[in-house]
Amino acid sequence: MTPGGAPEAQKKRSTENGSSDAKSAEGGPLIVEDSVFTGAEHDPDFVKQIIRYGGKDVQTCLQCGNCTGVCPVSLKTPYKTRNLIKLCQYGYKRIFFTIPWICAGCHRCHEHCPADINPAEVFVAIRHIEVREKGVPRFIRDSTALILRHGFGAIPSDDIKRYREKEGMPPLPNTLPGYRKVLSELEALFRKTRFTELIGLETGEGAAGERKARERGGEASK
Amino acid sequence: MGKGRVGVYLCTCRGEIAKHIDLDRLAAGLSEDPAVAFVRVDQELCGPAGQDVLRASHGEGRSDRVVAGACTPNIQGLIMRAALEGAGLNKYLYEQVNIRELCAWVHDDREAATDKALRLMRAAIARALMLEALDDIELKVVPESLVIGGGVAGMQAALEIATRGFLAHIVERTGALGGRAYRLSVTFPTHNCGICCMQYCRECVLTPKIEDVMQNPKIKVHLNTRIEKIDGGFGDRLVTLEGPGGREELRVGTIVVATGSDVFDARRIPEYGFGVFRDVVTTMDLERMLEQEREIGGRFVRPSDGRTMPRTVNFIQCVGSRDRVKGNLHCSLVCCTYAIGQAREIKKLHPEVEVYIHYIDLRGPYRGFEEHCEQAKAEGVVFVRGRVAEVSEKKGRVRIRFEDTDLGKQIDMATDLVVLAVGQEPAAESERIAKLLHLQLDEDRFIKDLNPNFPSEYRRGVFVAGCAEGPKGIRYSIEDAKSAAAAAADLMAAGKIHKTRAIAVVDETRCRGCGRCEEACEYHAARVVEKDGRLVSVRDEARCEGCGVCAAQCCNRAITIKHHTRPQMEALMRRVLGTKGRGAGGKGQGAQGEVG
Amino acid sequence: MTEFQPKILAYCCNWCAYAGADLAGTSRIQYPPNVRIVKVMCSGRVDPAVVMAAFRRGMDGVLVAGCHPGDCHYISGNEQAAVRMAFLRGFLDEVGIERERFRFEWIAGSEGGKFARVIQDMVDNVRRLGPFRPESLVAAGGGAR
Amino acid sequence: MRYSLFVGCTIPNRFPGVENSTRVILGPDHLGAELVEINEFTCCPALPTFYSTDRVTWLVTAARNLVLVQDKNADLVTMCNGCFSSLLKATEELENVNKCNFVNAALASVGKQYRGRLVRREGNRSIYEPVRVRHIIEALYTDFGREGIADRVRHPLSGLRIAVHNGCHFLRPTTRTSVDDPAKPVMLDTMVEAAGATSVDFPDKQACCGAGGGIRLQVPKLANAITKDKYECIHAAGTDAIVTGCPYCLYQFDHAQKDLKVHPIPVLHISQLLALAFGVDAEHLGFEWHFVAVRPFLKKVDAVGVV
Repeated sequence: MTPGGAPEAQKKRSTENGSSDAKSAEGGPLIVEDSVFTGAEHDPDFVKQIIRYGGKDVQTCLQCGNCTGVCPVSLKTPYKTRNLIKLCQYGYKRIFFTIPWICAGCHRCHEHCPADINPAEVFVAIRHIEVREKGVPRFIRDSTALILRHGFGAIPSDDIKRYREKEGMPPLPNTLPGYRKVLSELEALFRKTRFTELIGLETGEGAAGERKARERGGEASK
Repeated sequence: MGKGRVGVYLCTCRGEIAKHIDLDRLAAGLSEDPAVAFVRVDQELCGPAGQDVLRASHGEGRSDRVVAGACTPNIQGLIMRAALEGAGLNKYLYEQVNIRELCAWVHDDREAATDKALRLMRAAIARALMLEALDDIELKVVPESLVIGGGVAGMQAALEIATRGFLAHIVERTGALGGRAYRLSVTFPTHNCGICCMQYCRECVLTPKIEDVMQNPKIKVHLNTRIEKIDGGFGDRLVTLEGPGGREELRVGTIVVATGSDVFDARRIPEYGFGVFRDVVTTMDLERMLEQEREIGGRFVRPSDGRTMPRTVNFIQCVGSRDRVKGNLHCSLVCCTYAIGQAREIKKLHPEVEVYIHYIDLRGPYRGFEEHCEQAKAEGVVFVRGRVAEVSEKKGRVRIRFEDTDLGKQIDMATDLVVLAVGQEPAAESERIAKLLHLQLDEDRFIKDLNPNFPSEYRRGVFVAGCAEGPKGIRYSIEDAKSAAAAAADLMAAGKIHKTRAIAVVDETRCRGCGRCEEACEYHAARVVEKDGRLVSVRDEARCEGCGVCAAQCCNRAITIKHHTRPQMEALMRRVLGTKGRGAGGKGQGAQGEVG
Repeated sequence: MTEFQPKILAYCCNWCAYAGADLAGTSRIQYPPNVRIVKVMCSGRVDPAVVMAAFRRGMDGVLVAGCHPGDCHYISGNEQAAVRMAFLRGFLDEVGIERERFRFEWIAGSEGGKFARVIQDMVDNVRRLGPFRPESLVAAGGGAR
Repeated sequence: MRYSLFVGCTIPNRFPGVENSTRVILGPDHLGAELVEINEFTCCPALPTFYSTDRVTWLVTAARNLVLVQDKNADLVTMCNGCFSSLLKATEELENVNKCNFVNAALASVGKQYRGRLVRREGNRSIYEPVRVRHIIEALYTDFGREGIADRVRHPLSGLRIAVHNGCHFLRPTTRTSVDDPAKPVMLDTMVEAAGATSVDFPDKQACCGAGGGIRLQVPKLANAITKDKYECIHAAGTDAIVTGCPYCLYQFDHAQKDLKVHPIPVLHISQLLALAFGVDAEHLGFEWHFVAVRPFLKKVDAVGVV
């Protein structure tokens, strides 16, 4: 399951109260797949990696469940923050790579964590690891292409442009002729930090990437 | 060199040292030194036979000082030194080199280890030649004791001291003895009252009686009194009190600090709504509610309406404990025990009330805790693993939201009473007293627990008991008080103590009275005074601990630490560095022999 | 072939660092024999002059080790030492003694492993730098006394 | 007051009325703040995209935006919780000398240098100079206050019941900073009350809208499921409108109601609400881009020129 493919997976797995009852919406399977961890999933360096990418030491987690208690996503999906932190402690990295990117980043978990762990930042660190080891979700590539092309994550419609004129609002920066320089700066910076390389977006391919992005962006901005 | 005659003893440590160090070569090398009178190798210098060897050999009078190559001077070294003292050696003329832990056990290379041992031994011999015989300082111990705090630990300590025949002064900040324990309706896991009324109760046997304290002629109780100042040193301290009768001074030989702990203020965890929702109370509030019900026939009711009895009660554990963000990192140790006790008490009075205990881990460092816990389960108390995330209020009822971590399920339930099991934290007063007495605080801001293996002299006549030293239950506070009181009484019974002479002395001709040492000294042992029209620094022998911080501070090299003098250090360094041969065209620079 | 064997002097406080070295011994943790420990009662006793004396006598590296902050047997001697050693470091820079040659560490009595690690580390670092030449001190005017 | 408005991506592309109403209420006819136009801003950049993938790129891009205001003697004000959090986080990260040096090395290639530094702490918040990142709610609350806003109200929204939604990134913008009390925020409520309306209390008032972290983008169903809970609380409390300070929360509440097919509650940005209270004609406020019709609300407000 790729993060991009999350919606489908989500549809199947999430139930009203986030419980994974034997009976699913489709009257689904009573018998689940063999779910014994064999240890092959274990990666002893996972915790260190998390710290390297800006997460906190998850080993000090008390497993008190405060994070799950306040997590909006845990409430609606089978993914419980506390369990995910436990998986980190065990070093089950590969299991993480099958979990969609659905942390809302609301940081309520951190507000309530007695061990000062900040699960939201831990998940950010895990995303860093995943991007580097497994690949980048499509929406990242698409929105980056958009930003490289327009400086912002979406393009205003003609209606909006007309409204701005009518209201006498200043023109949007990226509609001004001088904005080309800004885009070239942005591209230079992305190249400097090797971001385009990281997410597999060759700047030379900007045009192609942009076409793809436009298709999605058009849908998103609607 | 040449004045002293050094007796050298080498220990094989039953082969432990001999295995890794060529003791024959070591002995041969050391014998070459003209200052060495003899070298003797023994199997086990710290054993009874070895001690006999030391005594007999030293008794022969061929040496006037001793260097031993053996294990660590801080443990077995003390035994060997004592044996030699028995044979007439001044203990300040003894030097021990740790060729076991610092050479034999850490270097596989036998040659290198032997070389290093040889060099360290030579350096020690050089230092030994510079050592001078000293006597210990004798200090009188005033036979009165100050007990700071009139809680369970303080009262117990005072009773113990009084029993041993010494006068004890209890100084209590508030207007009553008994401390926090006095406010407890019941103590657990034995289910009895906090302060003594039922003679048959086990806890009461342990719990000191306020009346006993008040009636004891050997105990003076100072209520509503604050300690303003503590002056003087080991064995003789001048304590200034500020009480209702005005200022008062005490001279005491020993001090027991029993200042206790504070209860965590639940307002600091805003998500639990303490102080906002009236049906959220702390365990201390619940104590009062239960007490009223049991003793004056009040009813167990919801604080919000004062009428209806709660149908469900939820205890939240670890409020302020194990919370490095809003509370304290430490575990308060007693909360699991007392919360379960209160839960059982509620069940006992009103079996129909549903009681839940929300915990992260159940921790009960008590004998009988597990049985207590099992009993609670059998009585219908429900244990829920998982910390409550937040408390809210909906339609006049408080609600709690949490993850039951066993089920992995979020639960949002309405309840009638939320009880916060608040933990203990360091009392502000403890910190103040610690400062007055130069006691260290630990990272958790409780007074630091000294290694119990240290001789009681290291405590300088100050003993800490009870919760001032960390969260404790009543029973352990009492045990603590007993041992502190015993140690204090022992000191007073001896009437005097011997303190090492290895302390700072000031060369008044070099001292310019700049006061840097006074600033640096934590013990206020250094003081600049005017003498013959000029400023000089003087030392209070009773207070100086011999750390040497003042000597390092002194720009004029006016301060010497006895037994660690500069010439002694330099002699040691010269040899240990092997300056000889250095610079001679670099020959041997880096060669094994040079460095080893 | 003889590898350069640096000489390291370690001033260890009696209560923590020396106990740590003892523990390294009882735990049989191996470390290079290049170190000589000089026991002091408190790291606070170590003044810059004592460190400089070691360099002047031809030590290749000096370690000062005391209790962790808040752990000092003498309340704050270690922290006073830290202040002094920070000052000394600046002085060492000035007279041209490489930073790796001098180290100030907190080592608890329970940290035998840390003691061994610090020594190993120092030996490695100083070995890379080569022997220290006290003559260079005089040239720089730093070791005049 | 000199502000430089940072409009970000969502506002100009989905809710141009939010930008316009902010400009109008801050403008010379009303609060009289001076607005400094900066035409070189880019995406803040968005946290789910950049911060999750490569913190370095995120920081460099954010720093580039920050550099643009540092010589303007104006506070950078966002109308979006996401931009607020991203840029504020960046100013805090750049406090670290090593990170700042690294970022400046990268910025040097485009001829820029970041000079922000910490000057003091105010409560839970660090104050940096010369770059100060602020949220419109906090700027209105601190710089004008309840009185300052109430003074400008010509069309009090009395009798209206408003559900306030602060949004997570406003309450908890960074791990160490909070501008309002995350457990008991007051700023947005005060602004609503200053406009003459009543801020209604309801359970789970501080809960997430559901859209955060790219959930809306990736798993709209999940986002809507989260919104549903909050919507139900708001609906049960009997409110005339939801008011937020974040266009993304606005978007989520707006569109989730469409997807969930529930009884519609109009959703407004605080700037739009204040503009109405200041007597600005609703025609100018861009309500045509809101999915849930704002008209019923405007009728209650009795705003002139209802679209």
